Amino acid sequence: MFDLAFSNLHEILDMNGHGIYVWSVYALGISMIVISFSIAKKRESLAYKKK
Amino acid sequence: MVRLIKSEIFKLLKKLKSWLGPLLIMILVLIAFPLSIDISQFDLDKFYFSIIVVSILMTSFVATEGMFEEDFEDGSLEQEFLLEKDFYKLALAKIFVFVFLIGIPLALIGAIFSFANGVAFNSFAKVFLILSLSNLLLFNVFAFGNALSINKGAMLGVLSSLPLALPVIILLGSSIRTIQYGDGFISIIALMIGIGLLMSALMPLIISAALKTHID
Amino acid sequence: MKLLSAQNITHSINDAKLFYNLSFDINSAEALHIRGGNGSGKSTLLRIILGITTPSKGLVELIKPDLKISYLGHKNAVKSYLTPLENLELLFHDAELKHAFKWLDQFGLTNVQDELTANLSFGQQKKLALIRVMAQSSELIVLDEPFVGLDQATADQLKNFLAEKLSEGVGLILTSHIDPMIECIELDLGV
Amino acid sequence: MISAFIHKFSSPKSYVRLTEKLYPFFIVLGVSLLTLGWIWGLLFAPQDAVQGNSYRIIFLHVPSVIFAELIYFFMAICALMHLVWRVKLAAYLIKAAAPIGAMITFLGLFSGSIWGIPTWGTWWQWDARITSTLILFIMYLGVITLHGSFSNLIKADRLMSILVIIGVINIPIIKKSVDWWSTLHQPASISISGGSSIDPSMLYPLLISIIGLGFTLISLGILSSRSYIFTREKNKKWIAEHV
Repeated sequence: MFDLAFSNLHEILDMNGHGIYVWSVYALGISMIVISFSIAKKRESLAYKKK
Repeated sequence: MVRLIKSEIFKLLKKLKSWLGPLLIMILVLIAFPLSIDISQFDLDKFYFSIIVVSILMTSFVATEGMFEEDFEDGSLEQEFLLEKDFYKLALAKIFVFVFLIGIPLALIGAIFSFANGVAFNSFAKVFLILSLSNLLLFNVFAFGNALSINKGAMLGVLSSLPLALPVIILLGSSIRTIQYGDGFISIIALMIGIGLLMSALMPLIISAALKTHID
Repeated sequence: MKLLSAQNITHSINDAKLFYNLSFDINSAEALHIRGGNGSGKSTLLRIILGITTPSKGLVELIKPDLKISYLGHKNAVKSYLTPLENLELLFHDAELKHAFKWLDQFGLTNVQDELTANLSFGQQKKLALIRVMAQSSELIVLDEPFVGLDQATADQLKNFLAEKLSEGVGLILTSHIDPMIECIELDLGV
Repeated sequence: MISAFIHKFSSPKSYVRLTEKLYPFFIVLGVSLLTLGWIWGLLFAPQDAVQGNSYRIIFLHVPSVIFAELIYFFMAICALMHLVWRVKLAAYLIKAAAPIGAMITFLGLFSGSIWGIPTWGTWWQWDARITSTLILFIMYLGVITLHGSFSNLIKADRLMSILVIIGVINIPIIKKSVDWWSTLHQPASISISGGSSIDPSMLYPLLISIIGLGFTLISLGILSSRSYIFTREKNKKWIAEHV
């Protein structure tokens, strides 16, 4: 259950040819979450500044 | 109520653009479609219905655009509010008149065109009935969208009422299949009448709340 | 006789506070003149009195719940694609309609009664809109800047009409930056 | 009675005070659980027998789709509170939640359609679940556009609440009708091999990802609702004291 499913980095990235799909989805997901956090942070500091 | 219905009929008939416009668009689309494809390659009667369904969706949206906008812009809504204290009756009357004067003629046009494109003559009445009922549903839905967006343009109207219109379209599509394959017609008509009555009773309540918020 | 009373009305739109803690009563046969600069919230106050706008705080209490109010605001509530005659027929019936026709005549609109309202001048449209108030029998008349766009003769007619209604016991609320020349209670909203 | 109770616990002031305390815990919990779930799912969970490695998208897709709906239900509860008890905070929360909901719904759609490429050989399938998620996305856009269209914010709040309530009534109708429509001419949608009896080695990371994404989104919601509250209530006394 806790064994790595892949034996090397290349396999991790490639995932038997499915890597492009899997990694692009996660890349978009992570970046969307990060971007929305940074927008929210920016908005908050703006709101404080307006005071 | 009679007063409202009478005045809505009078006003709509005076506005030829709002009244005849949707009917003409419907005719135009239904004529344009066969001309835009290679008829020899397609079995037109198989999917001509779906063009009718989509045109019904579009024209009923066009027809209800500005349903409440005019009354909002010229101050009639406020006067109506002073008389009735809410807009339930106004919304009910407007939807009724629009369905009667635009929705049912649209359904008639749709039925005539479907008949002209290879649908058996004896299902003419069925098609007409189904299209009329679905127009009742669609006009309720788009009246709601229009009451929400009033003078804020079609984009907001589409975004707010399209999710409500899609189930109606699905219902319309499957009821048309029951005509084509010949079973379950009565039950689907009963379903549509039930939803239609429920919607006609409840939608004006919601529209009234939205309009009240607008003039606030 | 008291028609309605406003208690501690406070209203603000978004962040702009329009007025704070206004209280007043309106009695029959009494005129209330609401004054104030542009943007002081005169029209909004009228709409609060009418129950169209809900105030942020406070209460407008109608003594008689089914009080008959006639109102003319900034918007004329006439249909531009109908003729004046059709507009009136849409609004009134029987005795009231006769009354409305009488006013159409007095305002000198009979010669344009079959033209489209959209083609009428601003003043003519305003007159047409005023007929709504004049032909209705009501217990309270609410007018928002009724004299704007009216010529002297029509303004006088309106003043006479209002004075007559007041003597009949109708209540009146109006906003106007022109002196209405009627005996009024003043309510000043400031700038 | 009820109204007094609700108002006491739903003043923007006490909300800001409370969330300020909770926020650090939530964000740490959310990010670490999400990282754990995703690393576990991406690197340690075994390959799916049928779909191979492409199934690993599930650890992002399923949590997204779950929260796409949950956020809308949350908005609907807020809308009800706003319309019935005039709770201002509820409207602020809807306004803050709608873009987050739209984002996560988009993510759900995007991951689903990418997943479709190796699985179905096409990125878009008119499948019941995808179609209703697409409609949900349109509904989020509608809510956002509606609020943005009105300059009087009190009006915007109320109209938005009306739309959200109608929308939440519409969700089961959409699901039902889309299901009905798709069973007429579509095969069933994808499922993990074994269906509901998913192997623990895949289930645990999935559950952890769901909880992790939940806390992450709650923290995001807290952050953006707080700045929105500040802009809306900037003239109130308590804000001045707070800053």
